[in-house]
Amino acid sequence: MFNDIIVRHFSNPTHTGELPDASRTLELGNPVCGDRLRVDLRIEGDRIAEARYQAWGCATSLATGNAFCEHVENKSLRDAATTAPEAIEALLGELEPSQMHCLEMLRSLFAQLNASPDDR
Amino acid sequence: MFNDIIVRHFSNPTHTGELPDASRTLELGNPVCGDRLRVDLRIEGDRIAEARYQAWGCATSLATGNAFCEHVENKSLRDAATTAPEAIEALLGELEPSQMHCLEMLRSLFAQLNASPDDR
Amino acid sequence: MDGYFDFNATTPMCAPAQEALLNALRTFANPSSHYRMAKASRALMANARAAVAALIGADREEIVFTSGGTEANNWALKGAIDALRAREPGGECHMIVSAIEHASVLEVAHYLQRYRNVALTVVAPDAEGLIRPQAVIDALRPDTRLVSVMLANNEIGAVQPIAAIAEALRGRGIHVHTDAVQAIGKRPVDAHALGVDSLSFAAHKFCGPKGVGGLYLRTGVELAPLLHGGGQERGLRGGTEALASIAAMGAAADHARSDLDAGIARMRALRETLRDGLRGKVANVVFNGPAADDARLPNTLSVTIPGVRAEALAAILDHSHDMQVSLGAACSNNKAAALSHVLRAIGLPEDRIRATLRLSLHADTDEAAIARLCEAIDKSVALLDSIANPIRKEAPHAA
Amino acid sequence: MDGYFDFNATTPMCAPAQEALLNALRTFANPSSHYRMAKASRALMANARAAVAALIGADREEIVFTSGGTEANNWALKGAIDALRAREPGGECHMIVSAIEHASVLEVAHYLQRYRNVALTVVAPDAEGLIRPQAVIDALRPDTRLVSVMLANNEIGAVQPIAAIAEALRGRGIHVHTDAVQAIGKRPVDAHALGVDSLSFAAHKFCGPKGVGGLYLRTGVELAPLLHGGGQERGLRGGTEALASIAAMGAAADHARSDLDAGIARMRALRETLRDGLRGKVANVVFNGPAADDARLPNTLSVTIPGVRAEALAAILDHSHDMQVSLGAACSNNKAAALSHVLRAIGLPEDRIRATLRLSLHADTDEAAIARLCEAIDKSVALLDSIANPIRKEAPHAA
Ligand SMILES: Cc1ncc(COP(=O)(O)O)c(C=O)c1O
Ligand SMILES: Cc1ncc(COP(=O)(O)O)c(C=O)c1O
Repeated sequence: MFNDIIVRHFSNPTHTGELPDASRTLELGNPVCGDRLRVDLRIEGDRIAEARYQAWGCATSLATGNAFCEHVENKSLRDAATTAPEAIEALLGELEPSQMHCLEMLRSLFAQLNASPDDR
Repeated sequence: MFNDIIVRHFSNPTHTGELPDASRTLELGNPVCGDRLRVDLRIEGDRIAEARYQAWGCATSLATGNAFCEHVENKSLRDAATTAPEAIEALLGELEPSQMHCLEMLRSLFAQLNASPDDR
Repeated sequence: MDGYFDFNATTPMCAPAQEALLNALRTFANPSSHYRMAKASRALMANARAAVAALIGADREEIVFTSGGTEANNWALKGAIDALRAREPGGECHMIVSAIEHASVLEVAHYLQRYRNVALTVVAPDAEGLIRPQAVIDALRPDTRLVSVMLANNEIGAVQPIAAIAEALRGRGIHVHTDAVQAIGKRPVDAHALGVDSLSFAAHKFCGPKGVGGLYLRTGVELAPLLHGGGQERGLRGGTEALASIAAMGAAADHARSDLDAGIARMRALRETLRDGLRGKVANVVFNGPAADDARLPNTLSVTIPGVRAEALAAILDHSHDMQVSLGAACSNNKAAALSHVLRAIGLPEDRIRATLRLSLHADTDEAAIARLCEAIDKSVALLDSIANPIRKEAPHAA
Repeated sequence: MDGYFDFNATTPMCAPAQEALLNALRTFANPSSHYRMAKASRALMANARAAVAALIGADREEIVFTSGGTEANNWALKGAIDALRAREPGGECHMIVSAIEHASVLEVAHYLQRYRNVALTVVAPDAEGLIRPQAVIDALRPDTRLVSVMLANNEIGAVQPIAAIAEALRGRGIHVHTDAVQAIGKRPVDAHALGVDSLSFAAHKFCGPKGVGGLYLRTGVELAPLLHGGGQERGLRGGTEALASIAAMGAAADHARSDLDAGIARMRALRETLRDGLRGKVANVVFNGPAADDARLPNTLSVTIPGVRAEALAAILDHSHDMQVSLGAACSNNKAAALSHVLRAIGLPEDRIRATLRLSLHADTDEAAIARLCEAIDKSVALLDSIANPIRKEAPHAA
């Protein structure tokens, strides 16, 4: 079962799509279940002006993409990248054991954001 | 469970008691369960003028005593003693397996009646 | 219902249980389904689990629902042996049960002995029907792995010293099971305080529906499933959950708990009234079971009326007075003629066993109904005496 | 309820079953009790037994009530082995089950293999999900004593050639069991004509209550009890009878039988409407299971939508359209991530399995509801496509 946050994100996704002029792209795959997630970011100066995602996977992993984009859009890169661990957890609400891998995916997105672009 | 005939006989027995002036007494005991049954008959000429029983045992065996007395009273000794096997069975109605020993008791009473008094 | 004195056999559903059953009809999705509709089913299960846990002094996670006391007993015994065999394949293994257990324990013990290579010791009670802890200790062997002694006996109401038995067995690697089917709702039951590994219960003995019950399984205790299947009850007991029955059991548990202390006091008073009434009316009446009040169920009287055939007495009570009483265990009368193994175990001779009735009350049994029962027994005994007179006196007495 | 398309998981109780349940609340005495009050309980049991027997083409004495399909399956398998071991202690023994059995058969088979020294062969279905009789014959060994193949599969609706299998095994001293839980109420079932030794059923799959069912046991067939106890069900299955649930099951059986032929025709028509609707709306949709109509349940569609994650699709159907569908067996989702063993057995690759939904209908499902379901699936697939585009195309396909 899904908590309300997850439900809102997967049933009414607000940030789906690609950004042809993306400044950065974050990408994730889960080799076990085949989930895939890609986030395009358009960065203007220090600011994430736009964030869009594409996802293929379970409902929670779709929600993860939307939750991430919603959170980082319109934030400074630094603020976004330094989101506190508790805040990251809060983005998806309470998860069931079978959904915990999506929190891992979310953390991984933040970790990628945190790494300097050159590390990619 | 008891059929209606059995119920009538054990819950409203009509022929209980002893006959101090009995002409004949029939007697039965079941060594396994300890049931005991005794029937006193007062015979006038060829006629069973009075039949009374005492019984100690299960409800069906109490009913057996009453059913026997009711049946033989006011019959000629010959008529009573030659009661047809089907009529004997009918006296107790339909029985459950656990009650069949009472039919045996009933048959045994008729057999005793049939035997000449001197055989006793 | 006014003449029903067989509440140890089964009870009618209390009003809250009936209501819960009706309400649950709308909640039909499988609790394990992934869609939202299943939330109501899970909530229903969780509430029932909490209610039952509260009634028997357990944590919720320690409750596994079953189809009743019989399944719970079968499972506890077979599951303990299977779990053991999984740990120690082919090891020697010994179990102990009391001689006055319900058929659903005794027959399983004999099954395990016959088919599963488990050595069995059956421990006798004393003349009051009590299993002394020392008797269990004396029966121990180095390979004893399972002990099952009931909390309260269904026929004579003897309440066993389970806490002392469990205490004595602690730390020896023995699974200690107790069949609490008859105790629940009739005395406070605290699974944790008893210190047992598993404990059986059945809803229909505390005014819930028939065909549902459960097993308390102490946290950390291993038990192999008896019903393997779709992963329900955390994999411990397969089978689609009996939602409506479980909801009703939960409501019955809440109801039983809310009225427990007061109910026990009422039962005890009623039973004393009944006992005094019978003593006053029926010559030579004898009561079986423990003398001490706290070693007896408050609602149960095992009554011997020497010289009277209880079977005939019960038949007359039924047909002439519309009263329902029992002759030994309600659960063992497929062999209509079998003598109660419990009464035999406490040493009653055959003629006394045949002269014994079980009267079991409910907390809401009417005082007037008790008076009518005494009256009816008096009259029926008189009727039987008049039929039996004088040959009963000639009947051989084994006593 | 209008969006419920998961009738193979469980059904709501039909009105006659609900009524019977309510009426039965007044009938509470144990059927085995000696007093008159028990007559009503026995009558209730007898009526329910007759109704169930009529529904499955059995004699009344061949029906034994259980707590459901899981218990019936566990019992049939364990009971057959125990009966065998009683006759031939220590003998070698082999059993055969199909790979697409319900967990309550498969897990028992593995239990018997592991703990009871029974050799096990698991027979695979063909790509349509059918177990060919020859496949069973090929698996036979001289010591084969037990074969269990289900009558109808819960996930793909494949109806197995049980009569032919039983025929081929006749006279070899093999207990032939079939799990008919999913077939009953969805096709005519005649236990005698099938020629099996035992057959399982569960009330909640044909609009009766959850937590009750039974086993057909052919006259003369020996089965050791699984639940030992108080002699109920002629000593075959201990436990106080679940009176109210059994009464409701009887009413559900009567209801199912009265509407069987018409109901099947309605289900089939609805399923065809659904299939056509999906074909029209959803590109590349694939239907799993047998092609031949008489080898399929009339109410079941196993639908693969390649490239779509069924889990996400089901979540959107649930949350945005209030529709309930299943992803493989409802009974095996304690391991939420487990791939259906049935879909694997018919050779579906992992990505196809993750793209598969099960839609199961009721005879009274509304035509309009079918149309809404097609519409909702269409919309939801489009939404998922828009989220996945274009990375789904890049996803590696195992097929
Ligand atoms: C084919 C099959 N067999 C057995 C069962 C189990 O029956 P129950 O749900 O009564 O435990 C089910 C239902 O889940 C089933 O679909
Ligand atoms: C002591 C005891 N244990 C177990 C049982 C069996 O429980 P159930 O009736 O739920 O099968 C009973 C009831 O008959 C009982 O009295």
